[in-house]
Amino acid sequence: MALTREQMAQRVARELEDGFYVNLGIGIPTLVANYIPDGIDVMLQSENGLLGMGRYPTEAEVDPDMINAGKETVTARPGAAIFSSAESFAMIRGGHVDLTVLGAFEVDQQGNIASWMIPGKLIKGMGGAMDLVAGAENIICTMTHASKHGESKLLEKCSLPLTGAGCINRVLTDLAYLEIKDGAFILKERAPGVSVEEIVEKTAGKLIVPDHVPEMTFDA
Amino acid sequence: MALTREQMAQRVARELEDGFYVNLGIGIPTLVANYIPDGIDVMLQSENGLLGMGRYPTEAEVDPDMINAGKETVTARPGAAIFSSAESFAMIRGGHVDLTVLGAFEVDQQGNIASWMIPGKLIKGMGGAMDLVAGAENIICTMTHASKHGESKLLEKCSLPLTGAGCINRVLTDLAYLEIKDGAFILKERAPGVSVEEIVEKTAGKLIVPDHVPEMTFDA
Amino acid sequence: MAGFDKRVYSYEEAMDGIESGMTVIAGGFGLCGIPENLISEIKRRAVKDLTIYSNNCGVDGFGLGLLLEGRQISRIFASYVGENALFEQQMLNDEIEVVLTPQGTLAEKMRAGGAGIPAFYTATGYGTPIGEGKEVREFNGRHYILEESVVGDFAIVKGWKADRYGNVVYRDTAQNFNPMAATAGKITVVEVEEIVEPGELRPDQIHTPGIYVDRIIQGTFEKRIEKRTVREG
Amino acid sequence: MAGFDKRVYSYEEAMDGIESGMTVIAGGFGLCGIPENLISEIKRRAVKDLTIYSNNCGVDGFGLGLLLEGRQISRIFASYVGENALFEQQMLNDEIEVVLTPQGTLAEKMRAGGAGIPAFYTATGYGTPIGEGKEVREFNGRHYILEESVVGDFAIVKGWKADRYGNVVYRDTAQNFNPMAATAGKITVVEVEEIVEPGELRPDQIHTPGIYVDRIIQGTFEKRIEKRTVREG
Repeated sequence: MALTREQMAQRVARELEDGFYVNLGIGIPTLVANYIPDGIDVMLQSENGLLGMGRYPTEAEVDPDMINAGKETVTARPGAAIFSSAESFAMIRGGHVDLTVLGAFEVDQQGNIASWMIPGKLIKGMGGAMDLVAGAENIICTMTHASKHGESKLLEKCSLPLTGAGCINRVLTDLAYLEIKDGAFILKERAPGVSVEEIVEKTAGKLIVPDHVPEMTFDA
Repeated sequence: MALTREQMAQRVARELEDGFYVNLGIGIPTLVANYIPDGIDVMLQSENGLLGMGRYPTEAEVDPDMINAGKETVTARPGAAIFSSAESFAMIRGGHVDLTVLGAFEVDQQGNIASWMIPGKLIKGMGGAMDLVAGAENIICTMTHASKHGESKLLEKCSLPLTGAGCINRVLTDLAYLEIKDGAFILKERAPGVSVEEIVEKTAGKLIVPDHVPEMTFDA
Repeated sequence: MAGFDKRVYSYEEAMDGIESGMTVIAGGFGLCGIPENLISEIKRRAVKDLTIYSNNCGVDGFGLGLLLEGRQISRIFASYVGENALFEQQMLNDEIEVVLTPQGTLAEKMRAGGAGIPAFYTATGYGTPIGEGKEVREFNGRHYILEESVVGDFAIVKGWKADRYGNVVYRDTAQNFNPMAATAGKITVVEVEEIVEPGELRPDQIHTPGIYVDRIIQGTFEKRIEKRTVREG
Repeated sequence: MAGFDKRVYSYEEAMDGIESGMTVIAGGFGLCGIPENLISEIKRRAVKDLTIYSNNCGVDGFGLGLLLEGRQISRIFASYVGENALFEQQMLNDEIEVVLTPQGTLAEKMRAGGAGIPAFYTATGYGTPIGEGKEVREFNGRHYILEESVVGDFAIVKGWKADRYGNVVYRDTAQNFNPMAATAGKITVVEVEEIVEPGELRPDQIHTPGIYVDRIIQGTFEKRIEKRTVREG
């Protein structure tokens, strides 16, 4: 069975380490915050200028001056820091964020990522995504493995305009967890009940399949 | 009679305008602060990171965390701002300072200035002077017109290593007040009792002498 | 001694001198910390053919969206413009030129403009459409593109508190692009919620030193919320 | 959950990992806001062949002057080094290489290094010995030179207050080069006068967000004054 959005978030959360500064993109990446393992503390960076993002506010706490990069009202945890967007992207561009999680339309075996623009469709803009992928050394892409029509999104070469070149090293899809290295995807784990064959079939880029590909496990 | 240091500071102070942000270099420029005309308020910028420098502290006010660019203990006036040296030079380099007054070894008719280095002598460093002359549109150089040996310091071309190229437009010496324009010094005022002939004689660079060169006046 | 008293008392005075064809740099992120009354005054004046630098372009009927209604913007540098139906329409009709600019690059272009740095290298956008036509250079084995900075005819800024000298502090995430915008205007106008006496703001806690600021006005603000997300109390 | 507790309790621990041949970026201006105890610890460790980025080099017997005594510095990037007889002697003997760097350029090199900007253009130094051998480029009819940024193996910083997450505030003009230095170390060590609880510092008033900081130590400081100038009380 393909992973649910929640399971994808859960699986990504296992990559968190105690003391990580993490930037979570919109969508599934945002859900990761709900699955931070016990005993691990991470500090969430929001690129508008907030380090130490807290929970959503209660109705009484709502403050128009306190939003996150998704423009949602949020709170700051004790010990947070708030700063300008120039400072925020100084820390992003300068490689100070330990882990970035973001969605994508396509990823290829060279670590290229396309996530912001589909020619012919309305272009909304890249926001901070290009800075994030250029600045982070440690990025996890979350995406479905293939489109609704069964077309692979893990490609030999991205077909859409890039967000960043050669910057992605880990991908979590609804079917598998993969690493990208030396021009190939390496299959590290598969979703429960998903066969290696299905993953091979739905991966258009070069895929290296080790002898043993463990199945992910999730608490019931 | 050549101007005293105090008279030079007094004369420079007449160039101040109400609402000017001013950076005063070490030496005679520093004295300018003592002669700010009545009815005029200026804000002194100190390049280590202080806008709104106040007077020297009283013995009781001395604070090692409050110094100026000359490393002297100072105070901040009400409404001062204190910031990093990067921010300080952002405002200097970005042309936000209205007037810079600094000393020099030599100035030439192209507006070049040499103020930081005499080859063969110990080099102490340029500090913020190169940023100041590159960033300000409005600079007054204060200097003696000629060396003790009578050698002019207002040259056709600076002989010493430059602090900045083509950036000086006004010079106040102990003998005269001059502007620099289109490759020439223009004699605007002379010190009380100093003849045009003496100034001509002590100016090695191209000098334009108008028909009438008023004498500076000072209160007794 | 009026020299450093930068207060003005009407929005008309605050935006005095703005003309069609000018470049305006605006603070704000989404609808948070936007100079809403200064924008309304630009709308009222009906100046046209503006070039705007702003992370977003407001929403229909609020913020910079107001200037879209008046067809006052001919070009905008922004990182994200997806909140606005009118915008979409003008873009599809080629009534407005959109120069999509990565958020960090946009912030740095303003900061560099104010700081007298005409251009800088960044890895952001290398190998993407954003890097096309821009100089590429390698430093320490990595590729970077050259980005130029910007200075606007006007910068419009929203602060929290200011003194009459123009020293400004911002509140929480309403800071965002405002401090950089404030440095990058030939004329910088800041509207704030409260004007305090000089000396009330701690000098080493000022976000925008007054040297960058030409006019200060105290206003009242709607502070519209774009996405109200709440949890159970 | 020790993840963000960056406190260390000895200066030995604070400077753990520093080795001969490393590059160290130091905050401070003159003797104001210098990380005096971290410098003393480097002296104690007797590591050699250091490259230092610092606006000044202390005075005889205090601040970075201590490292001169130990002949620990082989190269220094500084804007002004004229306060120090030992320095003069080592320079004349070619025991130390001095790369004089304009003060604003030095500050920006650190800031850019921390911000992932490998190089930037500045008018500062164009047409002077500082510009020799550097790329010159014209923007809008003016000449600029290309300056590269710096990242150090260590950054040593003096703050006023910090929380255990490494959020730091600086006091008055002791801020100077410290915030930029803090961003530009692979390992950034901050010594402060007081460590407070997370939440005690107002989030929007923090000068150095904790993400830049690896270690925090509370110390006591001599805070020597270089030029005591006073007026009658």
